[in-house]
Amino acid sequence: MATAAGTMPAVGSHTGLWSWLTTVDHKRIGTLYGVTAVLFFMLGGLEALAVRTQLAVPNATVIEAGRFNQFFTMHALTMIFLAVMPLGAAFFNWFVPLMIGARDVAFPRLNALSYWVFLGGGLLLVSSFIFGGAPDAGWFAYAPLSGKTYAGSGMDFYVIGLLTLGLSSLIAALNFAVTIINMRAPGMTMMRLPVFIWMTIVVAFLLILSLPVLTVALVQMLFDRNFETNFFVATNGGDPILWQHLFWVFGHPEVYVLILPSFGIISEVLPVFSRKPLFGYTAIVFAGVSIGVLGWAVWSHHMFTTGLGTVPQIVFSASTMAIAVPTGVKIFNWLATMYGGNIRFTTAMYFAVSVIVLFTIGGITGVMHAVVPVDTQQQDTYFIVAHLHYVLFGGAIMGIFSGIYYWFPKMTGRFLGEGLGKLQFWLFFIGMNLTFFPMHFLGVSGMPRRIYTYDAGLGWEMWNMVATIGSYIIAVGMLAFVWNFFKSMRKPATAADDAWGMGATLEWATSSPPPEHDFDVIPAVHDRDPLWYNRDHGITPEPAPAHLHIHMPPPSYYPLVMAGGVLMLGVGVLSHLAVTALGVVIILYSAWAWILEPTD
Amino acid sequence: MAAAAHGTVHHSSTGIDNRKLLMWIFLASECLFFGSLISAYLIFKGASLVGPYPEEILDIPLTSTSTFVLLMSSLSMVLAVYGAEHARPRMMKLWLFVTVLLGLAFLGFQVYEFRAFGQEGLNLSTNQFGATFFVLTGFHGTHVGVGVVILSSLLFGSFRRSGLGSEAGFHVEVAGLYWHFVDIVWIVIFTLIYLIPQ
Amino acid sequence: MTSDMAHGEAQLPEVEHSLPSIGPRQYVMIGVILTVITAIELWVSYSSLGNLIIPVLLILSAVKFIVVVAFFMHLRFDHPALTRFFVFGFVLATAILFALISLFWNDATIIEGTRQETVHAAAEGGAAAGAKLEVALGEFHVGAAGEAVAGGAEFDVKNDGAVPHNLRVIKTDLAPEALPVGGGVVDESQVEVVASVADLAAGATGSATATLAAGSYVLICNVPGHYQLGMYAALTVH
Amino acid sequence: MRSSGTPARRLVAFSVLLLIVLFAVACNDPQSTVNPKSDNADSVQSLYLLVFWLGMLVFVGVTLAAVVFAFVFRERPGRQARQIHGNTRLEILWTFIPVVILVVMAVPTFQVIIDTTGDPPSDSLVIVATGHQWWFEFAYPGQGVTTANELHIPVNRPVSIKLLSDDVIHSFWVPQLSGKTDMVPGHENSLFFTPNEIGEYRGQCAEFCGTSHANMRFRVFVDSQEDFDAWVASTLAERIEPSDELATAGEQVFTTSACIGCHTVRGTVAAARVGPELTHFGSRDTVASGIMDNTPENVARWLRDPPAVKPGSKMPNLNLTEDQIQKLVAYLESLK
Repeated sequence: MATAAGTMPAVGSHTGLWSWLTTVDHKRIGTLYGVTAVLFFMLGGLEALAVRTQLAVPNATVIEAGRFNQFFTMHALTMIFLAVMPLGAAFFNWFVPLMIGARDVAFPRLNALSYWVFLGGGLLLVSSFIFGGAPDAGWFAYAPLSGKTYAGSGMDFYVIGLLTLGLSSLIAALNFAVTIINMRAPGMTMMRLPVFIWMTIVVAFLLILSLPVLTVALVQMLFDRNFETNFFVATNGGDPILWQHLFWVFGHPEVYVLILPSFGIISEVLPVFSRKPLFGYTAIVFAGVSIGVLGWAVWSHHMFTTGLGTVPQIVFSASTMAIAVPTGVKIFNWLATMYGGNIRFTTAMYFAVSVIVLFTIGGITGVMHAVVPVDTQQQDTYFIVAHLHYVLFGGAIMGIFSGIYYWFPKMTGRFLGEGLGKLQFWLFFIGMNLTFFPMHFLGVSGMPRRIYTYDAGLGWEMWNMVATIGSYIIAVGMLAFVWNFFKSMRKPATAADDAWGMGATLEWATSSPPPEHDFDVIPAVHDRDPLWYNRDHGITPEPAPAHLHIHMPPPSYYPLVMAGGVLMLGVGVLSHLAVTALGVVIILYSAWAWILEPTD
Repeated sequence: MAAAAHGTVHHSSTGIDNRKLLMWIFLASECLFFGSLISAYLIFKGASLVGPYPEEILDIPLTSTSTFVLLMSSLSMVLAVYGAEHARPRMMKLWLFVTVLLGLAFLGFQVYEFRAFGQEGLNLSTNQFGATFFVLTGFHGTHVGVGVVILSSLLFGSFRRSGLGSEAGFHVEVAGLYWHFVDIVWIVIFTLIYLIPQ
Repeated sequence: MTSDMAHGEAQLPEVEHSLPSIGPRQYVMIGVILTVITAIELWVSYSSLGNLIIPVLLILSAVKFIVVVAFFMHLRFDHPALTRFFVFGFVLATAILFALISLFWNDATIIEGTRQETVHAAAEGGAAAGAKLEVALGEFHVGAAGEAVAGGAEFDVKNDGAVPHNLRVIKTDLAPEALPVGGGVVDESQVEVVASVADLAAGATGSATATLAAGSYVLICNVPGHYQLGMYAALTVH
Repeated sequence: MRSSGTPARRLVAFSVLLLIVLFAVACNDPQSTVNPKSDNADSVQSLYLLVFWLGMLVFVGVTLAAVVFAFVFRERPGRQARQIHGNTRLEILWTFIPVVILVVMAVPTFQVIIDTTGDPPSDSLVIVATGHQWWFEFAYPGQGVTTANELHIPVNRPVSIKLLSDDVIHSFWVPQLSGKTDMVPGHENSLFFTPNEIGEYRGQCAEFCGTSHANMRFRVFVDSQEDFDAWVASTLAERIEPSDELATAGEQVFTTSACIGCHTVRGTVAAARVGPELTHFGSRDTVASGIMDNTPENVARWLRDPPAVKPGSKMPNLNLTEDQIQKLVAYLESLK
């Protein structure tokens, strides 16, 4: 429909490396996030394969103990901070402005900055493999094992890497919060926001309010490791439990940061392919918000075995159980959305329906862990590993792939192949169940997590072998996706504006892929499902005026420069003070230039 | 400083300027940051195994003076904002200048205090009081330092030919929000660390 | 944000920038009030209000906090959404702070000595500063001089061992190895404990003061089982 | 429509059945969490069964609904989707039902929490367990006994275990006797239970504690009171003086080498407490914190290069000659 003709004065080129390095376009930044995150996802997958290969048979000697510890630590860090979170960010970047009817995010250059800082932090974290070994104290890095007495330089990379990634997430979250609150199209009231946008704003606030707590914990660890403080050193008056509390005050909201984008995605996919409105919109929104609020009151359920005492155990047990109520509401409403529909089973829908079932399994085992005495048997066993993967793979990753298949035509103008897509779905679905379901049995049979070896004769052999086979099936599924991606990208862009022919939300009102300014005319919103309302009320979109005079922010390389400065700041802490000083100078210079740079 | 977005800067769904909204949400985030640092201080209160202990070393009259200085800088800041918003650039410049001076004076007090504590044998690694105190007040001091840099930039910028441009009011107001926040954090720190008896 | 904006290039409402209705005079007045409150706080902290000091100080600083936020930061005159965001962050931070403090302050598992409040307090409150008696605790023995003179005494205790130990100074005529035992520990209700130091972690130090009368004393560690393993020493006071 | 629903239901029924069978199989494994042998583990087990069945109910319901809806409401030519936005009564109902389920779970949960935390029974046998990288030390203050990696307790008497750590966080876990509790530096946690069946139980450290976390295992022997008393008596005794020539030579090697820097053998000069006490090493069933049986071959393998057996081991490779190793093995195995 719309072309960008007459829109843009020739400000630099629109192709080539330089255009990507200096872009402030939310869609391009979303693409950068997405591609980077998928690459990190595959790296994290390789780490997982290494771990699973070692555990396939008892007393295996594929990788040695120290390496194994680095692999499972980095697997978690990579998947959480470098894959699932940025995949969420990729969708936020692409679809927040499109779904609320805006031309860009509130702060386009900050948006670019958050990506470049993320990339720097991610590379820094991964580079630890080359410089003296990766972090090896587990992703929650319990003191004192993560302290200078017991852990090598990998943990310094952990601290600096997470601080850098936290900065990136904070900037992005602030940006999205302001964008959603302030940049909505006329008529787009808060209670008309798509559920995906509601989940985005909940995630944004969770990050905004939880990251500072992690920052404080990381700073304390940094000081303990490098400046001889004793925050977590018991013999000198400190307390290792403080780290656990601060970490999980961040860590539990973080779990919702990982899962809520996926909830948002399937809340878009299910109604569209069922061809009926989301059942109980208000309930789903309030359930999401109350999960976000209650999420602050449950962190100690990660610490039931640390000797909390009777009263805290009861309090945190009760609050954790309470969270099951809004979660249940969501699941039942999704099911009710399918009920009475005319469901078209595209690959996106396959993934979305599987999320309902798989997340339910993860949710039920989650409630089991709220039952403290049961948790003391399951904590730190493979039962927990099964639980968290049903939530993060069955919930988050399957939901994200649902979103990829659903929005791919909008992002690229091309459909991903449905045949290969369904192949990937079944490989993922079967593979993940083969991998993670037996882990319940392993946990019940008493297999602790994070062990690099085990003896024969404990009843763990068969299920470990099954889990390892399953993990390779997932890997094959991922190859199917990569193949599908490249195959589709070689085809011409033919997708219509409303690629599936039944889109409800504003992103389907513009071309596929959208022009740089998103909408020729900002659409007006009259209802929760604006396009269905327009269809039913015979409202046709406003024709594009003959002469568009839309100023989009010009490209800028200062975000890249400033991110370089931030990276040097971090590298300096790991190496030499002079590098830090140079980083500060670069940040100050780029900040000054940033402010003076014309934006019109 | 916040980046200015494209042409729709002056339009918003709520009627709030994007930058101001950003700053307020950021300040909510900062509440959690300082809340965690203060929690660590209170958790380890009385947990020091060796001296110097806080009651032996805290100089309340001195810190009261520096607290007063920071409080007055909030007053001068709000006057600078008034000047900026009422198109009185001279008033704005004067009070920005005063605010920067008061901010620097506060930092001077803090440097003096840190050095004095160092001479009495208290540093980061001495005991839990040292670790929590220096990290908490050190991060607060860093915030003051960043504030001084921001306000100085505004002051320098206001001497350019175009001044701070047509949006001077917003720029100074948003910077002021940050500055006042740093002040209210100190109100809490001063009460909890210095005034409440050990 | 009405729905009749469907036609033409849709416009979002203008950013309102209504200025607060107070001026420099009021700001200065507020500054004076803040200064006065600070002065009152200072006076309170030196006063003898006893238990009231902490609540009074907290209320006064809360007043200052609110005044700065409401007037200097214009929150009173600004969009209510801003208040909501900030208050949510502030309340959440406060709630977490209280939760963490109550979790740690009520944690019965913390081994005293690694987190010594009592040691510090005892050293402060030691009125009868007299002779210093050094006591070294180890597995499983109590090392101390066997004699002392009557009067005020301060026991400086160091745990040289690898596991936690404590110290009880017991005035008794029983033989050091013949104290009444029950449940793995010396039954402290059946003997006269004149001074004690709570559990000390490995390497930690502590102290306690007592006024010693002439007679026989026994120094023991009363961590379960340690007494039976030989952690006792006789002390004769002349 | 009806015909497409039935296979789905059958599929779900089959998978549920399979699931239950598989869980049942897990019961007989040596380190099983669902084969309780103490009062504490019993009460956990009853709770577990409750939440398992409640969870199964929800799982079956949701899965059945998802699969059935997926078959029944799939795209058909001419079908119109029903345009419903919600149903308040239904939504209140399915908010309320989970609340009821959770209350049913919460009440016994809180009761068991109260029962299994707090103060142990006053007649408990007190044991101080200390976690080290990567082995467990067990001290019986009332008996004056210290041992490593093999815990002996009498049947049908409450045991109260104080949990300490010497370095990093470990976790004390014997699945058949009790849920785990962490050993945290600077904290004294505790755990109590009454074993109700004589037998040998497996335990393992359950909190990641560094390189050889996987190799930090231990055994618990629940003995009859007589056997326990006999064990205490024999363990209290000083070491048995080596009788044969090889063992005597072994003691010579032991007391003149680096061994005494870390270990204790009562009755000799060796009195250090860095590593496990070895006074009655020969009477233990396992070596190297429960990772291998106590056989002369395994002990020799251990002495040849400890870090090769247990990566990261604090006991270094002492570069002993084969001759020294043979003597030490003979000596250590004689320490019954």
